[in-house]
Amino acid sequence: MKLSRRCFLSFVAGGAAGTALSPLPWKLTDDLSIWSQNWPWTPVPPDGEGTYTLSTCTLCPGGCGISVRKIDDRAIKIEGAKGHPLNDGGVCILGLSGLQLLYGPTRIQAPMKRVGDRGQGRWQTISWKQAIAEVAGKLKEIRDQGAPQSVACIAPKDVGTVAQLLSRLLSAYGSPNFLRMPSVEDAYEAAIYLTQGATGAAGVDVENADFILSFGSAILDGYGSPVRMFKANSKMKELHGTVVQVESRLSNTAAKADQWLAVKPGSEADLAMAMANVIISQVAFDQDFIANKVDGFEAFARMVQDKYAPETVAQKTGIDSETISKIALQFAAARKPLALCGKGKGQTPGSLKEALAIHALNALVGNINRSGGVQALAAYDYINWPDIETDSVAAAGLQKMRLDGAGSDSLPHVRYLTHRLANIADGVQALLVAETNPCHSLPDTQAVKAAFDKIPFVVSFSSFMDETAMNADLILPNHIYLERFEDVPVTAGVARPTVGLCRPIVNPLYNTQHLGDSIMQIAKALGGTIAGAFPWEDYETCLKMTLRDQWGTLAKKGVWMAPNATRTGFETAPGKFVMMNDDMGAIYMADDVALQGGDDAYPLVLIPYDSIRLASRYIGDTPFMVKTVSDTVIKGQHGFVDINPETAKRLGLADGQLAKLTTPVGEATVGVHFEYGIMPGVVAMPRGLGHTAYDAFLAGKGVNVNQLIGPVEDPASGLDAAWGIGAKLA
Amino acid sequence: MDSALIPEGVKRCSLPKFLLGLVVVGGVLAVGVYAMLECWIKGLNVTGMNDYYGFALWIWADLAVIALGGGAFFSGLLKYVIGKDDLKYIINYAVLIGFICYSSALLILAIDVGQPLRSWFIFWHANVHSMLTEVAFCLSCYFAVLTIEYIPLILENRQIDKVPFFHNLSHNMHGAMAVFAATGAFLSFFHQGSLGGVAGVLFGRPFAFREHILIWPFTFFLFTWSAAAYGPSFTLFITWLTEKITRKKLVKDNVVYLLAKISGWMIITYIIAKSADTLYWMYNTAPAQGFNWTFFYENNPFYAQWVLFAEIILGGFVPGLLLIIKPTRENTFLRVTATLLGIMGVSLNRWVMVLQTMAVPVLSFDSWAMYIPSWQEIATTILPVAYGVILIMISYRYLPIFPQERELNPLDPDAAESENKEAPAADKLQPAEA
Amino acid sequence: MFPFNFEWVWDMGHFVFHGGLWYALSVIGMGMTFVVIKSIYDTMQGKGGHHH
Amino acid sequence: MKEAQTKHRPKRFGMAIDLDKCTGCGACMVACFSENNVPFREDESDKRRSITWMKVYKITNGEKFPHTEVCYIPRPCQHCAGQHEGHSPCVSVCPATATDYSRETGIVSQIYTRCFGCRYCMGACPYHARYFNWWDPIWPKGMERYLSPNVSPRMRGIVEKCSFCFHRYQLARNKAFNDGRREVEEKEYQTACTQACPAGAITFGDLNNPAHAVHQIVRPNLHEEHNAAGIPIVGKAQNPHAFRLLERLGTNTKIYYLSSREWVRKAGDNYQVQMESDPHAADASGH
Repeated sequence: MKLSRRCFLSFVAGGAAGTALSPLPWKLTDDLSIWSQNWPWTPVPPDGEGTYTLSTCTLCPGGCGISVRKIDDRAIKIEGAKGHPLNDGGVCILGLSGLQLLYGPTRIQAPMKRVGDRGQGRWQTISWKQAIAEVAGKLKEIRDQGAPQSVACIAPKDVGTVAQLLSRLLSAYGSPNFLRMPSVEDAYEAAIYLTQGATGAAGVDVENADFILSFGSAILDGYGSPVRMFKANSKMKELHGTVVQVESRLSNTAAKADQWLAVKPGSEADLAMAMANVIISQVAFDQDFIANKVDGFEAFARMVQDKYAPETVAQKTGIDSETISKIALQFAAARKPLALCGKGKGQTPGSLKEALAIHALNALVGNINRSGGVQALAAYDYINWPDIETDSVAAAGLQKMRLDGAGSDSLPHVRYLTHRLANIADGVQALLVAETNPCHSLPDTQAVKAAFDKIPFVVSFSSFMDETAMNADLILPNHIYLERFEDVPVTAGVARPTVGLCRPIVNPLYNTQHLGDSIMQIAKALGGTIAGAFPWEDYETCLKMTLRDQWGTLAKKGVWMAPNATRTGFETAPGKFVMMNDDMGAIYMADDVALQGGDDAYPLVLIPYDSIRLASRYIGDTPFMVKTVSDTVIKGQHGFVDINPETAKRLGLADGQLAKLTTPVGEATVGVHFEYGIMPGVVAMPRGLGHTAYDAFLAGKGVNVNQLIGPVEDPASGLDAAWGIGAKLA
Repeated sequence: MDSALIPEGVKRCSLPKFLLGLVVVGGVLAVGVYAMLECWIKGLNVTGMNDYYGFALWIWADLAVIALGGGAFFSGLLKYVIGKDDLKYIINYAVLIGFICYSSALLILAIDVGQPLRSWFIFWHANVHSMLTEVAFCLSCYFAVLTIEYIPLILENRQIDKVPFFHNLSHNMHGAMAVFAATGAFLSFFHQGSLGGVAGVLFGRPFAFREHILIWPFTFFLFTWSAAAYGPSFTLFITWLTEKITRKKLVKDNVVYLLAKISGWMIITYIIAKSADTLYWMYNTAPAQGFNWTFFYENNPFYAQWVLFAEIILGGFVPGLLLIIKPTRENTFLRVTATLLGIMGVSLNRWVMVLQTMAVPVLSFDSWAMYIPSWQEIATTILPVAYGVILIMISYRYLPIFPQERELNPLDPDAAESENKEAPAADKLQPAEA
Repeated sequence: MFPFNFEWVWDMGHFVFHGGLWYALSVIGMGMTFVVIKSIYDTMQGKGGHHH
Repeated sequence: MKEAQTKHRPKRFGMAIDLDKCTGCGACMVACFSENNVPFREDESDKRRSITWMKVYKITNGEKFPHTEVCYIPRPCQHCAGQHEGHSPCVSVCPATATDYSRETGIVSQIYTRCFGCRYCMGACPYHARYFNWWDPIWPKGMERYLSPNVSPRMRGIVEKCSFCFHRYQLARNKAFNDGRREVEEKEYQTACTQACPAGAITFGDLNNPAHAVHQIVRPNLHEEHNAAGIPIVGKAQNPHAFRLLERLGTNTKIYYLSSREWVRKAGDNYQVQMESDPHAADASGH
């Protein structure tokens, strides 16, 4: 007993000492640390040969040049293309995170056919052959019923080969119902047409302006070609130019502006008129331009003097007459003054009256068709395809009125009224959706969803499983911009026609197909004159033939910009800039855009605001972008509204608390964020949140402001001019 | 059944009751171990810490237990180096408590670091300018010393002692103990100090930053001093608690009074120095960095000037005075109260030096950062307490921790019974200890 | 920790710090070695046997 | 912190960020994320656990409507030189020499495989420029394809921070070496944030090199001066619009900010206390 214990204890002690002295524990310690430095579940990116490829970003209308860094066949970084006329090396937060879209989890990887109910998300993968056949079959069926006009198509733009192929398909097929997503371009084009007689977008020469008077345009949050605007703003700082921001909320643009005019939302047109009044009565306008190049000045002058005296407007705008006069005179006194139109990123058209009034300011200072001013952008005329032979069915269909009523006798000044989708659904038997997400980005989401439910056949060409794709019957996924060729003509306010070339950086990752090819294949499947309208064997051939002249430049530089051709003269009847005539008189006399729910039931005004950190068009916010969003905008799943602390306290709301936001259109639970930089009585909510589709990095975060705001038509033009909506927060 | 292992001439409760006690405390321990494993397997995201609170509850616990464990090195210093021989009657327990505190500290650190498997890099790639390096080295060295001081105690177990080699080993270790104790004191001086330095050198953190003497900020000396001052108080408190729980007198009053008196004087002198340091910081150091001292105690839901009162007056001057004034010192209630206040004071000091330092906004546009520990952090912080209780239970049962116990508690037949009656109660009380 | 670790520098900081460290370590190490050897020796001398 | 053997004049890479130009668009943050393989999670709204080497702060003058003003302050690692060169708040405390100050470039490095996650450096950094990997970095299936081989993804449990895109410096240096040049051109080495900034608000370069734009903008005083508290200040900007964050702590950072607005310049440091002989001295308004 004693012996054994002795042995035992000595054995234990000896054993312990022995092990400690042996190399074993030390080797083990070392190996463990080395293992901890090479955990197999922490990725090690493979190295390889590095290259850069020039291309063009299509994630927003900006058309920036990008330079993509690759390691072997992996794209690893997107940078701005140096020397590009629009963004010269700069790049925005969305452009930077494009690779998260390319390699992201929400890509649609093959053509799909709905098997469950709409929006249920139950799909069956099908072959391209079958996908094309199904679309063509359905279109043929509709055509055979003699109702080709009941096929509509929504696209983000109407310029460029892909958009043109789409509308060409509709024309050959026999439908006038090509719809372009709403934007301030709708209003600008109308204003340009009325005043200058030119068709086409407005080009603003911000680079050469020295005084920018922005009526709520988010110069620093994605307006126009965003990086170009950033650069212009920085140049203004360097040259000590002046930026005046007219807005009811201290947006980034307002925060960086030299002066922030906190105007009551919705009264911008009046402010512009009052400023015109001041400029005219002080004879501060460009007398030479007015005398020789303007028609209808007296009538215009009379109107503003009768109706828009600063003193009367002060009340309505909340800006005292002294300030109005001061800014107006500063504007007129500037060397290159420039008034900008279009709220936020310019995703809503706004009222035509407002656009005309602001454009009139530019005319008063003679800042039309000259450097540092506004001009009608020369149309993109590089697409010269043979005329379409239309058969009898097509001819008949094309005779029909557009379903949205744009261009009709009652609404002659506008080309698209896409916000009316909700009302015209009954007339639509098939809807083709190309690179847009109307189910999220059109106002009054519920109504749009209801419209989709009415439309029997919806085809989405989306590359991502967005809200609209979720509500489609067929998805024919397009390559994303990093996998395809495409010409990118820029209309977003550029002063000179600019075409970028989007080209494949990587081979298509999935079983997707170029939208251009899908269109041609559908046409070919439909046969007859429709097939005949598409003489090319595939999209790439079509593109190269179309661009024959510029192809060389584009392939080399990635971008082509028209030589500086400022227009001279005006295509109007009097050959002058028309400041006032009967049409415009009617527009100026038309009622203001009413505020929906502007009564006691809704004591507050909800306005949407745009942030460059929140993608709010077709593309959803990337994980990287969401990561940069402040916790006063999104916290957990909750979205926050900005409200002035005084208003909030009056309503008994505490900073950070949750509350119910109700408008005539809908209601939502939101977080309350105190912000002194917002007008009392106003609550602001960002665009681009509240997605139900996409992945967990974006879905379910915040509220889609379009659920709470519906379209309000401008009595003069029919365009959606909603700038806010009555709201209740409790 | 285990009577053969129990020291001769002392009475212990029956094995089942002892085991029951172990199970109760073991339960708490188990929860702690589970939380520890979560921290290791899932990572530190299970804690309440964030990028503003890289240091939090755990670091506080480390600083606190090491301060309280300071009783070991200081008593050792007093006995073996300065020659206060009476302390030999309590030194064993001081060593045991120290051993528990330091092993706990090391365990907590092992949970606290993000990469425990490479934590030895702190030695291998040592940056000698870092206070934490100094802490790591001295801490582990001193832990070795404590182990060396604890081993002979284990060897004195009745059965082990029968092995001649172990008997000799224990005897010889006692012989050489002065050397080890001296080395221990030397090491302790530095690691206690460098623990203070950890906060004091943060010149980016105006709340913690202090002026330097040579390379050492004032807090370096204050921490050593406070550990030497409050450590013995903790030893005394635990001893008192053990006596309460075992219903026995284990250490003679004169020994207790002696240690209490020394602790008292150390506390008083420390708190005077601490007050001077605080005033200098309020009116020189902080303003030089652009802060009014009041700023650190405003505009936040928790830290206000009560902290200063609680730490310096309530946890400093009060216990100090109670312990140096003979009548109050020799009044058990007041003495124990004093030690308790002291423990509170030094723990609060360690708390603010870590957590308030992290909470204070330094960038003018930043805001106060508050912090709530997760249950895993709390469980892993209680874990060492349970472990300590268990080690004390075992050591007390099988080792002659208290040399005076036999003399103070002569065995008489009928005492045995009463022991057995009390024992269960004692076991249940155990978890409350330490 | 050792001169062959690449961050080692022969400067005052390292002298003082590692000086103190290695001093403490060697005291502990030698102390224990001495104690253990002496104990072994004593045991072989037959000391500490059945002293009671 | 050891002396680097360097033949040529030591560089002091640094930045001048024009806050008048900065629009708070966040491009710098995302440029940094994608350049440096920064991970992301489903919920990044807990900003105190969200890894953002470059972080854009939004500050306000605290005035009521309509006098409210807002300014954005992009905050990369400030690459502090410390009170005596190399004694950065974080470098001086790292126990395992996992973060180091290069006397050749002035860049504060972080060795991920060396760091064992004690987080002392985070406690030491008053700018909160250091981030801990609370979670394993996980990329959605397929997304790891965009990871750059130039920057190793970090493992859980360690600290990471802005490196001034040091890998770009290495690449540029190799290129220069292959071209038989000893010096890297100013334009050859630019950080990802500088390159991406659409407003051109960031200027990056060698503060020691009078030919570099950043030097010309900042005009750093290369002689050491002592502030009211006797703390050595190195490289104080002589451009009256330039300031550094918490300059008076003596962190001697290499990120300079430019603003024409006084309240913004004031927000760069703390003025709870009136300090004579301090140019900025004034009340603490704007906090």
